[in-house]
Amino acid sequence: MTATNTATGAGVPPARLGKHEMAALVARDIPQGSFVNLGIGQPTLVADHLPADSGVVLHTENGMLNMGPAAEEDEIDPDLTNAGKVPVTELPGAAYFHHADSFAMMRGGHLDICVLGAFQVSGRGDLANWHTGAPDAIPAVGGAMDLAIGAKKVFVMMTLFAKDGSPKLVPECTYPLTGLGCVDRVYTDLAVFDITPEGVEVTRTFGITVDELAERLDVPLLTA
Amino acid sequence: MTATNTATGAGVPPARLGKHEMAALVARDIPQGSFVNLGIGQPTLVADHLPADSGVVLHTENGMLNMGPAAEEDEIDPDLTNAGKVPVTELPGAAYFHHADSFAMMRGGHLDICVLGAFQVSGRGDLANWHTGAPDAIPAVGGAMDLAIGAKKVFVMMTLFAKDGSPKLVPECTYPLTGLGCVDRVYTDLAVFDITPEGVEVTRTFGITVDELAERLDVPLLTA
Amino acid sequence: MSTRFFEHADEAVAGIEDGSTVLVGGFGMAGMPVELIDALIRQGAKDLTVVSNNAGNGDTGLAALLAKGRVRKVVCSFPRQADSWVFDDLYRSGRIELEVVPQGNLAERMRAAGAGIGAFYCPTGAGTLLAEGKETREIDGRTYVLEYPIKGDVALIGAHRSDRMGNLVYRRTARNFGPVMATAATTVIAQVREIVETGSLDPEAVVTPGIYVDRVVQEAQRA
Amino acid sequence: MSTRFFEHADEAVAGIEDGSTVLVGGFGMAGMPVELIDALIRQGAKDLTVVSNNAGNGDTGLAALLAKGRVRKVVCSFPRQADSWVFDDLYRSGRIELEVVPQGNLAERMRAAGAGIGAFYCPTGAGTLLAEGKETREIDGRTYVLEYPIKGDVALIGAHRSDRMGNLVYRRTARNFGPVMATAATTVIAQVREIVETGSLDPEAVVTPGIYVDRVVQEAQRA
Repeated sequence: MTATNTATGAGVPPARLGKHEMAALVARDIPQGSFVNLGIGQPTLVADHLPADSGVVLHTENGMLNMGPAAEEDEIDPDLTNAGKVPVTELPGAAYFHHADSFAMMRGGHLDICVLGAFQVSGRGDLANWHTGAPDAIPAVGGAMDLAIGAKKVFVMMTLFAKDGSPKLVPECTYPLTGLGCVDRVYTDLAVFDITPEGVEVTRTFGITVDELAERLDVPLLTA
Repeated sequence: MTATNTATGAGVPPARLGKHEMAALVARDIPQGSFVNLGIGQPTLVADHLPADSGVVLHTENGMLNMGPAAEEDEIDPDLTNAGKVPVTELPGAAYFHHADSFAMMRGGHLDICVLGAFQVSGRGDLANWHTGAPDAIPAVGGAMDLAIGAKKVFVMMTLFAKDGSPKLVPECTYPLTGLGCVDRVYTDLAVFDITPEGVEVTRTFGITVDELAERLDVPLLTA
Repeated sequence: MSTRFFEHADEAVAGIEDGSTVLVGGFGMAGMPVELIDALIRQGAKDLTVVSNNAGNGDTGLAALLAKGRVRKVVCSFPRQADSWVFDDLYRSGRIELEVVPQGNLAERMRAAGAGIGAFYCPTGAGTLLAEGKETREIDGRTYVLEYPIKGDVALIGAHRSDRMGNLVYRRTARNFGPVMATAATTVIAQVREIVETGSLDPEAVVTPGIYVDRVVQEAQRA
Repeated sequence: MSTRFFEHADEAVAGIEDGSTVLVGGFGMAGMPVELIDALIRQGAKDLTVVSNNAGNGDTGLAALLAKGRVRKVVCSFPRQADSWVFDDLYRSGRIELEVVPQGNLAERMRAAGAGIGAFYCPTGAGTLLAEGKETREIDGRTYVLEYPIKGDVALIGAHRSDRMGNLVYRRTARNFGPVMATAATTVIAQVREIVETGSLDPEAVVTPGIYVDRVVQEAQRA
């Protein structure tokens, strides 16, 4: 079994990935000219790793296509933020639209890729990323459920294990669900998983073997 | 019974109205500042009788508010027509929008008044104005059903009797319906009728008495 | 994926398959993508379902496509016009199917297709011939008819300008069905009068963002 | 009816009744009608249902309205923020009701209210906590949830400019919920930065036509 070596592409570090390395990996997998929504949090980092000539167009659900990088100093305009309410900039060819039009775009399947964070992903591609389910937690969903069901491809970025060591790729989500069967690919610090009709396929590993992964996860794994 | 005299307002001719007089009557009843859609055909004439300071804003369902009069000669622009595909003009304060937005405006009840032609209106306000039901007729509805159900008030303009002498204000429409219980008021050459929950009320007559009307119509009439 | 630009309408309509549902923009001649329709006639796809507000005027454009026998079914709000003789003949001789849809339902059903709505309850047509056989529901005392999305394989639309990212603006009432159809079809092909540099359209005034536009061609008569 | 213009926000919010459903625009601070909210606090209407994307930030605006105890229920997509302590306290102590609605459903349900749609089937939330107890339907192999319109008695929105007919334009992502809410409420009140003469807005770029706008007031800090 040399899945680790064969699955690890050239230029990808063989050790466990940091969040910027994960973001770079996702960025590399986004086809030229894609329309992409990057979820709040870690997925936002992906933008920093898109090559200038990628032609990738970023969508923000609060009503814009062709969003530019975070605004700095005198670029800051309170009328121009991303979905995380961070001031951003506008690129040439931008378009603004209202919330119903923006979510129609998402829900109608027009975005090529959406990258989301997650608490858990199930082997069938169920996503849990909006609510811990803790009794005192105030539920807040934002656009998560709309993003989960709308994009042509949903990529998740997360660490493979929670701080308590429990796996976040699971047979069944125990956190409240965001969407059913909606995740296509999961990027983690230790491996990349494709959710396929046949099951969960490990396509790349970082500093861990597939056997070790299989031991630590309760989800059956296929190798490419 | 002097309904004829009491119901006929000053300045309104006591004789049977021509189509321009009917249009002028409708125009006079449209409150200042109303948003109005005028159906294709006779209702279009109403525009010619709106005073310049009426503040009435005309909607055309092919995507415009603040439509101006028909375009003449060098004003003609193939990109600017009304719903009857007649070249029109644009007034200051106009706005353009696409078909889904235009019909959302109509169907959402945002227009104050819509004026439509009719084959028949029933005593309960059912409207038939889109299809003769003849076996060889090609059905064509356009925006008629949307206009019928959407505006806050639906006014109908029609002659009270068809060419064969049969009444067009009827107990039950025999032509295929455009909308159920949607008509609020019917302007005809011989009288104006309000469709109320209590029944059909004659509010004005022109060259005919209420008794004569009652004799020629099969719909019970109330007088104001 | 990024919008592609073509020199000729023939290239822009390449690959439209027999049996496709084709959404055709325009209201009367305003916004009608005449050059794309002419190219579709040359391209030869047949057994088409055409969704458009009207069913062709005179002998050109949509009427010419119908006259060639390429259209199996027309879905429209208003087929009957003074100069719709081509459609009239086909219909009366039973050589074409017709689904008459209230104009607002036509627009809203395409919007639903574009917006991921599975179906919607709509008051238009309740109690009429055009709602016969359709599911209805009382909501807050009013009767609504259940309507399903109309999705196109292809949309042919006319717009005023496109930038190099496929962002479109329209002109006056020629906007009509274009923006809605652009959201509702798998492949959206726009004929435009002018292609302008990216950055020259006001981002506040873009009506159809480039995400919806697959192919653009400049009108030959203006190129 | 024609849009009315007011000198002061206090006049613009006059008559809002206890128990009203108030749609409040804005996404974060962008598009937030702060002066109208402040005027609503002074006006005193209570027992309100507030529909807005968030549930207030810091101690001003919507948070101040909540802190005064005027709001019975919040309908929003994202109540939990770093600085949403006013809402958090009220919620945890059981003094306010919360309906969490996915952001796209919030927008689409208001659009439905404005567009005369009785209800619609939507894929968002299917199989989740937020669809519990809701009617569902399989359409073409996918599960959809039946969602009903959200209609406001009043909408308070922020826009960039208004002309003298109440036509509104917005600026950048401050557009967000304003145009949708403007279609969904009986009385629509807009605070704008600038009132311009009729004819000075591009008719192709008007986002909210004046038909939707009942009252306009210019922001005091800019007046």
